[in-house]
Amino acid sequence: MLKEILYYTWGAVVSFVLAFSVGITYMGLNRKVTARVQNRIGPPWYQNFLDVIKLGSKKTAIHHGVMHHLGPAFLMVSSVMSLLIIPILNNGRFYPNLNFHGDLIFLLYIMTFGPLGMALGAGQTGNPNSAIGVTRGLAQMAGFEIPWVMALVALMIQYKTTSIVDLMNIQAETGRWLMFSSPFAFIAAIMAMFGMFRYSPFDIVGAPSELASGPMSENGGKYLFTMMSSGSVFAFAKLTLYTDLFLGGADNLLVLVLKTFVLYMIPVLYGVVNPRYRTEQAVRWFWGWPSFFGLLAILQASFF
Amino acid sequence: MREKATTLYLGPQHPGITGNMMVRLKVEGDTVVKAVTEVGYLHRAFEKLAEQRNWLQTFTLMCRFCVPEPDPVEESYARAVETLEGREVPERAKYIRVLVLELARLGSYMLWYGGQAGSLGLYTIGQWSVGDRNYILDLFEELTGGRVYHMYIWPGGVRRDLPAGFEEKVLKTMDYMEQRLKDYEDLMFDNAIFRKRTQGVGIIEPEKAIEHGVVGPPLRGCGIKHDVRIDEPYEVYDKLDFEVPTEDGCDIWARANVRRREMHQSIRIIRQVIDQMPKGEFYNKIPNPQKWRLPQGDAYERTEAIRGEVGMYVASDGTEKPRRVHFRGAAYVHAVTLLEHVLVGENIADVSAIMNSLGTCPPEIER
Amino acid sequence: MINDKESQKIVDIIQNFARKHSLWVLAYGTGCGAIEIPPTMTSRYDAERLGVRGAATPRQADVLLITGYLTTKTLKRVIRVYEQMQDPKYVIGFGSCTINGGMYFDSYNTIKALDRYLPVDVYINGCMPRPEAVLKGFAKLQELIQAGKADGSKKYKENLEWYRANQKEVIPVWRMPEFNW
Amino acid sequence: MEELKKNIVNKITGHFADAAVKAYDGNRVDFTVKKETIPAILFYLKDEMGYNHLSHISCVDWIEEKEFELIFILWSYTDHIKVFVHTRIDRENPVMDNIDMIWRQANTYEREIKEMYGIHFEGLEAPEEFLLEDWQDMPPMRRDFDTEAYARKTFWDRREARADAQDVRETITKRTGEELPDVAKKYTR
Repeated sequence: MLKEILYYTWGAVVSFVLAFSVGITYMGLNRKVTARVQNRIGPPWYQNFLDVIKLGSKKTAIHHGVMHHLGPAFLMVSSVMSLLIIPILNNGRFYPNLNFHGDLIFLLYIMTFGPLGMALGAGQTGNPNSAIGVTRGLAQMAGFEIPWVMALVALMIQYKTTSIVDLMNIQAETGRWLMFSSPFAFIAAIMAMFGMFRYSPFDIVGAPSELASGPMSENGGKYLFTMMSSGSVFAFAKLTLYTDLFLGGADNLLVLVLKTFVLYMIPVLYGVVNPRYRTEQAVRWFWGWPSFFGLLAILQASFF
Repeated sequence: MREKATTLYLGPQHPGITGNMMVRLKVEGDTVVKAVTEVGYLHRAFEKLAEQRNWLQTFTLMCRFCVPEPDPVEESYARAVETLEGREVPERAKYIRVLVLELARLGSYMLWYGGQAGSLGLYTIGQWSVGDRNYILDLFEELTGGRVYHMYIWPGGVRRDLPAGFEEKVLKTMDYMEQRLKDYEDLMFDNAIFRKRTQGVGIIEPEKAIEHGVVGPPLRGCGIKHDVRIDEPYEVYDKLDFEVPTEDGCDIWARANVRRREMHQSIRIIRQVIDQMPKGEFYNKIPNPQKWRLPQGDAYERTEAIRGEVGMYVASDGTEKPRRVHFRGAAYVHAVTLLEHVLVGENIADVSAIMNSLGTCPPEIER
Repeated sequence: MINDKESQKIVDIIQNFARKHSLWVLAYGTGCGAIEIPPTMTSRYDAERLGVRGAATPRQADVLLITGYLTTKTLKRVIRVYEQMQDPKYVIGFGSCTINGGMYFDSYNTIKALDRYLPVDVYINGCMPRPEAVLKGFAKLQELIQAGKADGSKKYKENLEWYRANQKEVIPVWRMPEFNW
Repeated sequence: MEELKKNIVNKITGHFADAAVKAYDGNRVDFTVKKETIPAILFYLKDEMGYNHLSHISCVDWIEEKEFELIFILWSYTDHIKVFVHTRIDRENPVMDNIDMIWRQANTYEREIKEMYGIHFEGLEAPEEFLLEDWQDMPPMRRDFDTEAYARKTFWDRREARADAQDVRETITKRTGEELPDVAKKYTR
């Protein structure tokens, strides 16, 4: 029993470290790629590691109340929970994660838990930029959650399972990735991903020229450290989830990194050449074509 | 009853503000119901300092009035002093002045590209255009010795003649700029999201524009063709062939298009100036500046900058020092009463973009 | 283990290395020197390759760039902004006018010596300083941080009374909290 | 151009008996009127003559004559003529009519002139402060306000040049190999 607990804990730690380092590297590569598009050399790929260490080593003397302290913690909890549920490699080859039947539904809830906690925390700072940023974030979440849930529901209906591992096994057995066997769900999910990653044109939450940095306005030093690390973990978790669901999972870490990186570059490169939407335009966008594809996916799943 | 409106302070420390100023916004939901501009963060009392200095020393203060585009201010001052004194300017100096003014216009429009696109979240354009602006600043550096503050156009002419081979360099840079402008336009004006964000936003009706004294590209964006360069031609603009573009949209999109087309006209003017550049003197020498007395009287001269007309009112009491030097900035009109009028009813997401499209330049307001 | 001197030294080295290579500059153009910040940040000079990057709010920023003259009205805001920033924080005085008033020596509205009101770590002279000079200033700040000498905020806390007295001398009506951090 | 100028001069002098005309070459016409006439003449110029662009309002302090001079500069988009309207007001009791109902932007100019010269505009609706904050001295743009004395009193004196320079002298001596003068040694660390 004790051995099993230790094994699981160790697995959690290892997957956290992996997710953290890969996520932070991706963010650094994002900056590098953006810089190259913009005719610059750009920072080194490890720049975000330095940023995170620096933020963590800053003295932090901001006090706005208990919820404000807990906001970044909620974010972290949400990211780590989602990471623990999402299987990292096929056939449980990596350290075991806590997957179970119905985890896809649980994931839908836990992924929105963090932003909600953050919203409470940002609300308590009393900074109008934070408050407006939070309302924008929630509005945008209401936008992209619809195609995202539709895509997942379509998968659940089509394969009659609510477990991620089952979906991965189906792909492994048939040898066909779900992105080909249920293409509409894949398109809807990818479009929802633009909103999840909050890169341009959907960076309306922390739009600098409008709201300073939105919900993070009052968070510096260690708060920002927590948020940045949870953001990188969450990014990796989401990318892994997409790989698991649509790209047939990965047999080893190298394949995983490759697949997630390709996925990650989609919103990044789209964002470099686009200005940002207004809030209502963004929501309308998500409720337009992405939701239509989601609907098609559900129809396909129900009738074919 | 509880008040529904929140107060949002846009500035003075805010990434979206166009300099060191503040706009206090009352917002209901996402809509601005009241806007109040607060300025004065950059008040250096130039006009007071000008009264302490002689006519030539005042000239070094002039370029610092508006930081993004200092040359039209120098030009206004130089011309006002020349009008007051009745001093002739050599023909070559006039051409060089036009060359410098148009290069400055091009450079400031590059900066504007960055600001306008950056305010809407398209940072790539800003990185490109502000980077390419350095090529124009290089030309300025060779000509005047300074990147930002040139102190070049002074009463009586210009400070230096063109260096050898300068014309070819300018033409080469213009060829490069023309290529690059095409890239910017492809990325910015062909973008559906940019179009969606700017069309129908920040509307100034033509009647309101006249009433508020709007000048420059915002006025031309309302379909009213007014440009100091054609209405009251100064230097050699009446000998040059160029168009003044107008648009009918009255919104940010229209103003952006006016500016986009004006950049091409600038390049055209620069090519003509280089082509027609006469030989001869470049400076009508002023007497010893310590004893340089201007006749009593006053003068007011205007120049077209990228934000609109800028003017310089100069009054002399017959001594070595000016009695009054008063600068009229385009942003002085745009950023206070007009901005307060335009922002009402707009979305807070668009405030920064509207400010950029009006060309608010705080140092010019506060001086 | 963590509190002994040897391991503290190692931690310091790592911290200083990270701090040195990650300077977030507060996006506050206090004066005309702000015009050379966009060229410094964009493609030709590209300060981001040195880890210099803009930060939107004072809570997230490390470096406060005082870009030129400060009017008394701005000084008030700058003090608040500075005190809202989190330790360790650095101030770079930018342009001649922060050093001795520059060409505004007889202006009634601008302060003359910045270090009387805020602790300055690095001065960059010139009017305007070119982007190369700005980068040199950042390099100098990095040197100071590496050596552990960029202790402006510590100086400010220790000599708070002196700084406060100077600040109140030029700000006639003090409507700010005494401690902002 | 000359005809247009003649036309406006005739019309204005016909309507406003107190308007003194000063002729200039080029596209400039000057009128000097009493301060009571200002709103009327500006209204007339804007509505009847088409001078609908207020380009500038300036103020000059003629302290020797104990008067402020206000200058309104108008521009016509159709005639392309600059019209200057001058008026003089008493320096001891500077009161002026507000004209921001004619042009909205006049509000900004009046706020500044009020703050900088202490001229009271009757009926001006605007916040008290414009450029200055908590200003407690006399309006600073008046001629009798000594800005240098104020700066010396309020702020520190200018430092002596290079007195606090960090290593400038040392660097120079190292480069040139010269000995530091005794005066300078005092200042180098």
